Amino acid sequence: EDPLKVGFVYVGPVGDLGWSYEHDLGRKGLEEYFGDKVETTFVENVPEGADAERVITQLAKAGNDLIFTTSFGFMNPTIKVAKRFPNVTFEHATGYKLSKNVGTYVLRTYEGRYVSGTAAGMMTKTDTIGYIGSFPIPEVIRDINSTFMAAKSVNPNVKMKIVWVNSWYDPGKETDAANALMDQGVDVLIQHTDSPAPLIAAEKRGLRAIGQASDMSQFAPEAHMFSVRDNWTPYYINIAKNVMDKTWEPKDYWGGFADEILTIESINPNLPEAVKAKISSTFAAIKSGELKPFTGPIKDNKGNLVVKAGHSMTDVELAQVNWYVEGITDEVPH
Amino acid sequence: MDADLIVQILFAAIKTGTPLLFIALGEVICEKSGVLNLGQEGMMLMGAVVGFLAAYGSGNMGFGIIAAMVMGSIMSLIFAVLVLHIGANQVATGLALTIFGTGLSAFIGADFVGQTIQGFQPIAIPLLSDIPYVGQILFSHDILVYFSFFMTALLVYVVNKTRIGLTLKAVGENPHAANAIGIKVLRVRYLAVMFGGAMAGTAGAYMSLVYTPMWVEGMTAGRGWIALALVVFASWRVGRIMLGAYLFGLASIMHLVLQGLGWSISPNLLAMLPYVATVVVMVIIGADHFKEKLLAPRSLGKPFDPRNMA
Amino acid sequence: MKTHNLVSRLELANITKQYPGCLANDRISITLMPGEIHALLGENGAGKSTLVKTIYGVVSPDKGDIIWNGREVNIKSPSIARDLGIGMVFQHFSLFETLTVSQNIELCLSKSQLNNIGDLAQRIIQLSEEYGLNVDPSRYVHSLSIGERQRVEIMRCLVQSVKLLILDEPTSVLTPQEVAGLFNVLRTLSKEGCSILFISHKLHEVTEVCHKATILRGGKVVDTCVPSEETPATIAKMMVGDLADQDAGYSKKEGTVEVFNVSDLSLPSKQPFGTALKNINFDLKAGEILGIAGVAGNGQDELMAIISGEDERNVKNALTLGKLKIGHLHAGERRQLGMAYVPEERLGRGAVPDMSLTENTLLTHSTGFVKNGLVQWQSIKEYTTELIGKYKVKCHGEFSEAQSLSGGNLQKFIMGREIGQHPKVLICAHPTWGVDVGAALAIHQALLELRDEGAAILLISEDIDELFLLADRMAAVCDGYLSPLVKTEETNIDQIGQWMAGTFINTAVQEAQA
Amino acid sequence: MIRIQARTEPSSLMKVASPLLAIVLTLIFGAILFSAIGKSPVQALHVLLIAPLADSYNIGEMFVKMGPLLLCAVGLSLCYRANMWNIGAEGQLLAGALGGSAMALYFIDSESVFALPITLLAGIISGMAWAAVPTFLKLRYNSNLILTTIMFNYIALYLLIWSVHGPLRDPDGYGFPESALFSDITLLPTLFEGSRIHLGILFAIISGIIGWFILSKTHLGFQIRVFGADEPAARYAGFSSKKLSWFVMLFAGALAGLAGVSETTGPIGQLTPNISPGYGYSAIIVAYLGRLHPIGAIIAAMFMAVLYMGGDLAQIEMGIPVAVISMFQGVLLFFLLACDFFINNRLTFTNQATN
Ligand SMILES: Nc1ncnc2c1ncn2[C@@H]1O[C@H](COP(=O)(O)OP(=O)(O)OP(=O)(O)O)[C@@H](O)[C@H]1O
Ligand SMILES: Nc1ncnc2c1ncn2[C@@H]1O[C@H](COP(=O)(O)OP(=O)(O)OP(=O)(O)O)[C@@H](O)[C@H]1O
Ligand SMILES: [Mg+2]
Ligand SMILES: [Mg+2]
Repeated sequence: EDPLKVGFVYVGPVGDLGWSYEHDLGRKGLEEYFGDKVETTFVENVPEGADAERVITQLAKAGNDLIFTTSFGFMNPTIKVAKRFPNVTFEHATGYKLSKNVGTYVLRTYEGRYVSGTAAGMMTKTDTIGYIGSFPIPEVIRDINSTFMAAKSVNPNVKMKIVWVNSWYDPGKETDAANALMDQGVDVLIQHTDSPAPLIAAEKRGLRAIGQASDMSQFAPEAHMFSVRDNWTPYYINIAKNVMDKTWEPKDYWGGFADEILTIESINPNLPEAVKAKISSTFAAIKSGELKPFTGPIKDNKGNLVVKAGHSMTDVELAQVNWYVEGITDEVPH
Repeated sequence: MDADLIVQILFAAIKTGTPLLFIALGEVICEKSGVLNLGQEGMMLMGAVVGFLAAYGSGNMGFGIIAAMVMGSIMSLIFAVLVLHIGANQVATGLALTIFGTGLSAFIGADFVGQTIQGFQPIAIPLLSDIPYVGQILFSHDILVYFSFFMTALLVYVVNKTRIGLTLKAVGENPHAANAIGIKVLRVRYLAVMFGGAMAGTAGAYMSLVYTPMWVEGMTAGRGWIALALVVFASWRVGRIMLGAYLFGLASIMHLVLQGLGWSISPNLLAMLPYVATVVVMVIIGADHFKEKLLAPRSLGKPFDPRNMA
Repeated sequence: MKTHNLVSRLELANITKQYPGCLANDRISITLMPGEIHALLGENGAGKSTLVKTIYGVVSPDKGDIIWNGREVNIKSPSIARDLGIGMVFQHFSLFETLTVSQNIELCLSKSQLNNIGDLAQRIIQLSEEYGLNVDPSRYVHSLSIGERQRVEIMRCLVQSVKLLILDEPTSVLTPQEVAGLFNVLRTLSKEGCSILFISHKLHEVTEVCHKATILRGGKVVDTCVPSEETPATIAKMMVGDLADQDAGYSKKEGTVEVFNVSDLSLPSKQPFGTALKNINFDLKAGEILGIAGVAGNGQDELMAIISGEDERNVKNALTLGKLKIGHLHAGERRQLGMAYVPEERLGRGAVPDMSLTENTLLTHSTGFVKNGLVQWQSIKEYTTELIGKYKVKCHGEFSEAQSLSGGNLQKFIMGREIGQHPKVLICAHPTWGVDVGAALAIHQALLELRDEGAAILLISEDIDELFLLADRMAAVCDGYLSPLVKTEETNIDQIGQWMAGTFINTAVQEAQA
Repeated sequence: MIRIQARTEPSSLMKVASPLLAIVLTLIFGAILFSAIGKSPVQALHVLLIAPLADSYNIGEMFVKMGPLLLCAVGLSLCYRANMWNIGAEGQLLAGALGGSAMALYFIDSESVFALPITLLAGIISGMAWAAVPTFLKLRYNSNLILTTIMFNYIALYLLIWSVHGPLRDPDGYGFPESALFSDITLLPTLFEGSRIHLGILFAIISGIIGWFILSKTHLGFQIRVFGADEPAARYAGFSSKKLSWFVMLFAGALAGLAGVSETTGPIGQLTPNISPGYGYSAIIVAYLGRLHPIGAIIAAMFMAVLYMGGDLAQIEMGIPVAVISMFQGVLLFFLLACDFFINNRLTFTNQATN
């Protein structure tokens, strides 16, 4: 029997230690699990413009049965190519367009942020935590809200400063942003960007930070509190299985702690016991479904009630968050 | 904004301005000899990656810096041979150097993306760093920042007070006359270009060994171009380059600082700040047409071939 | 002069230098004694500059020996030459305008020389007094006049106590009065035993100061003579062979109606080291040649640029063509109205070096060759061929690149191109500069023909002899001022020389104030 | 012994041969490089240069890739001919994409046949506007064109990102930074069934021909050439440097703008933050490779497009890192500049004995 050919399209270099790196770990996990039964190829650094469609097409033409396109900008090209290759299965990360042979998958990163917010709220001595944002898209805005609500729940005085760097991965800028935040009294950094630069900056100043996307403990032995890691392997294995036994269906998949697609790793032993305990208990509560971060009543920072009391936001609602929760003094930027 | 924050911001401006300072110091010497090297970005990236690999491999930061300097000079040597000996167009060759350096650095650094090393630690200079405010802003940096102070002072002295400076200016103003009185024009230009390369390499090493510290593709993010504008801004005067570098450093962190302070202007619009500032500065400088002509090295960008001396 | 039993200062034996396409020096041998002032003569391109650059180590000869004070030497670079005691003043100065006088001089000295001198500025002032040179060590070169610059060049040689001073066409840029000053310095040096190699095209100067002369043609020594025993005319004959006798003495004409007028033109300089124009007034009549004398760098370039419109500043009321104010028009529009120009620089301004002659015709002559914006290449080609034939331009054909032509032939082509447009006003700068006698004659003829057809010609030249030969009226510029206009018959070289030195300026300024 | 000797006249053979020689040298360099990293050079060069043209889909894609490169390169060729160092094609392309997309979104519910032409026009005008500012600053304030155009590239990029996050964001797009998909009425028609070759490619080829026509047949083109080859001569002849500067810059801006709008209304079909993977910069190399000749640019753009596609294929089929391609471009330009030396010089082989 022929092996299942699986192609991956990455937006960045596999060595970015962030987003593309974790997808590539997922690919390797897939190979490890199936051995000879799969054959994988990847293309890195694929620009999200007109080239994406060609690269995806070339992967399809090269005989891949299953293709993962792992960046939001690949959404429309994926849909277009899928139309021309009805026998190939496509999976697009972070998008929202499904078709007969295209499924999507998203991480519940806000679950990780809730744990981060809780720990940060407890750890901050200046009552100021900092958030390095990439782009003001719903995922990031949602996570900012999640972080802040969590911090507030353990520390009513907490304030949050937000700086946008317009990039997923730019160590220079992330460093500048981290320093700008710490200059202004921030003592715990949370980043929604993929390089370890903010952790390194925090380490230099003896302050705290939380790792993102992959396990970043090695970069800041002292400053690192824990990392919220993307773990794609289980999902990739699952999808490959479905394709192999022809049970695959297009789905809009959201995965989080419960599926172990998102994990908390390398909790720093140097954290106070209370904090460590709180991290574990929050994680467990979210994983079990007992704690749903976006449960009403939630007001936005203009005073409107956006989530009714008792209601937990659905995935469709979560996908469209474009407001800041009460207490964040900034405005959602363009 | 309180005093502490201002001190912190100025401290950061110096840090951010330092790579610009290194490149611009190198480029101003190069331009004073009459050669325009647009390959700064390429040389800097090569310096960054080689410096990183050398320091990573040897565990010795000093070795990393020296390797970066050597790499920068080697890159500039390619440029020098093409424009000085072969008479290739300086603008095109500079661009080629940038493109080449961008590609080559990404290629050799591919396996090391995201690796980090322990960067230089800041060294507070005894006594000086205790001066209130000033000490914190100027004298609690890492060794490369002090090296940039030293290089600036050295170049101010060399350019204005020594025969080397005279020779450099003479070659940049009128290579034909310089050749006629026996100055080895090409030799002077080779050295100036290679000095520029070494400084660009240092700037790259500063990025990958101190600033971040890690290697990432294209991590210089257009600083080479801004440094070129800086040389025009400083009207080819070494002392002013330092001032300009810190001003530009300030401009490039200001949008992040302002966001933290809660300004609700779009970060995308704020991110244009350093580039808009560069344009504005160039307009202001360029508006004084007469002065610029007086200050710019007169043979800048023009090829000189001693074989065609009439 | 010293006696012959002394060792010669310099002996050149069979110096040969080949450039691509031309043998610049062909087995040249010359001997120079201590204290001798030796003239090197020859028409343009004869190889004079090449030879002296060889002595100074700028050019390395293909063959031949140089013997210095009886010893064979290999002068690989100017610094070696300077160490031997050879100094040189270049035809095109080698000064740096952004540096001061003493910095300029310092650059030519070795470390040990500098140490010997001690305080350089002091030494300059001292030598300045000794030789009557009047050089201020602290001034920037860009603030110096041409004459002053040349004194700096000479000072450069004096501070290192030269035993051989080479001067390449030192007088072409000086006023007659400055020339006299220079000759005094040369005579003093000669008395002190310094040998001098002197290149000039001005034969009366040679007969005045030189002890011996060597004449080159086509890179070869064709003759030697003792100038004091010759006249300029006999030397000229040696230089150009039988072609001489050019001094035809053309008839003078009086212009008819005024076609072009410059009034109250004052303009600051655009370039950092340029000359400002100060209250310039003159008129130009149809059918005359108005000559403007002056040492280079006194505002000629600026005047030409503002008249042609290359200097784009608006001087609306200052320039009148016929009855039309043209000071606000673009250069192209002025051309359309019947103005034409022959610039001083041929290659790089009057013609594009790497374009063919056909394309160079189109450069300024587009009327009739451009229809609806499209170029009629075929007809330009035919016209260019015609032009080449008519003006006897030596070249491979209308497709030759401008840079492949010799200077004189290119100048003939440019003259022909401009004259071929039948301009109402022709502004012509240094038309025969660097052109040999035959070509000069052809160019003079063409200018006179154009004048006789009724065109108004403004002739700017540094060559006073040429101006006296061609101009119907004359004036001189100095430091941006224009002297009064006089009929050529009613003036003489002395007066024009004085005007070139600026003697009229005080009265001009007073008049302007009154 | 080998000696370098200046030619008395530039060699017209070398003018044509120099780019070819440069390509050959680059390929040799590549072969050595691939061996060094343990890949078969023959296979690598096959994948890089032949495979991209292996079937009709790939050939079509080659044209798709070539379109924006060519449009930008033709404009740049004219600029560089006139010594206007416009490094801003990238920004002008992005501005064109932005302006054109704004118009396309305005027409999103329209049925008008004029929607597409107006959209394209908006792109062209935006590109021109983006070129106009640095031109104005240069002419009025004497600011350095190289640097201002580069700065304008960055500014255009941030403006584009800002608009897709703000005013032009798809209201139904879950807040993601992309515009809505354009309506079919504002999409460039494709020329062949089953390929992405669209009308924009035709524009690109026509622009090459127009560029050639301007340069070699019109008086304006002649003036541009003189202006670039010898500015003093152009001033002497009375050509208006302002007019010529404006013309080449606006022409380049228009073409780059057209390239931008053709990308968004062509293969992409919407405005996204990633319209161009650096077409404006690569076009500089294309312009040089084409000898600053618009027809040459057509061939050079094809070559460059093949090289890009080969880069992707080399990744897919051989795992060769994509950075190699940009290194290739730099090396190619180096060799090109070096080979040009032999237009004015030649090597002579002299016999040692003669000395
Ligand atoms: N670098 C060079 N390359 C090629 N040919 C040259 C070079 N320099 C001079 N020549 C040629 O050598 C010949 C001699 O030139 P040279 O400058 O010595 O003449 P000259 O006698 O000084 O003339 P002039 O009176 O015009 O100064 C000329 O034909 C000139 O064109
Ligand atoms: N720098 C140079 N490089 C190459 N060839 C040159 C150079 N200068 C002059 N030549 C060539 O040398 C030849 C003589 O040129 P040059 O201008 O010296 O002539 P010339 O003897 O001064 O004649 P004319 O009196 O017409 O000016 C020409 O064919 C010219 O192409
Ligand atoms: Mg000469
Ligand atoms: Mg000549």
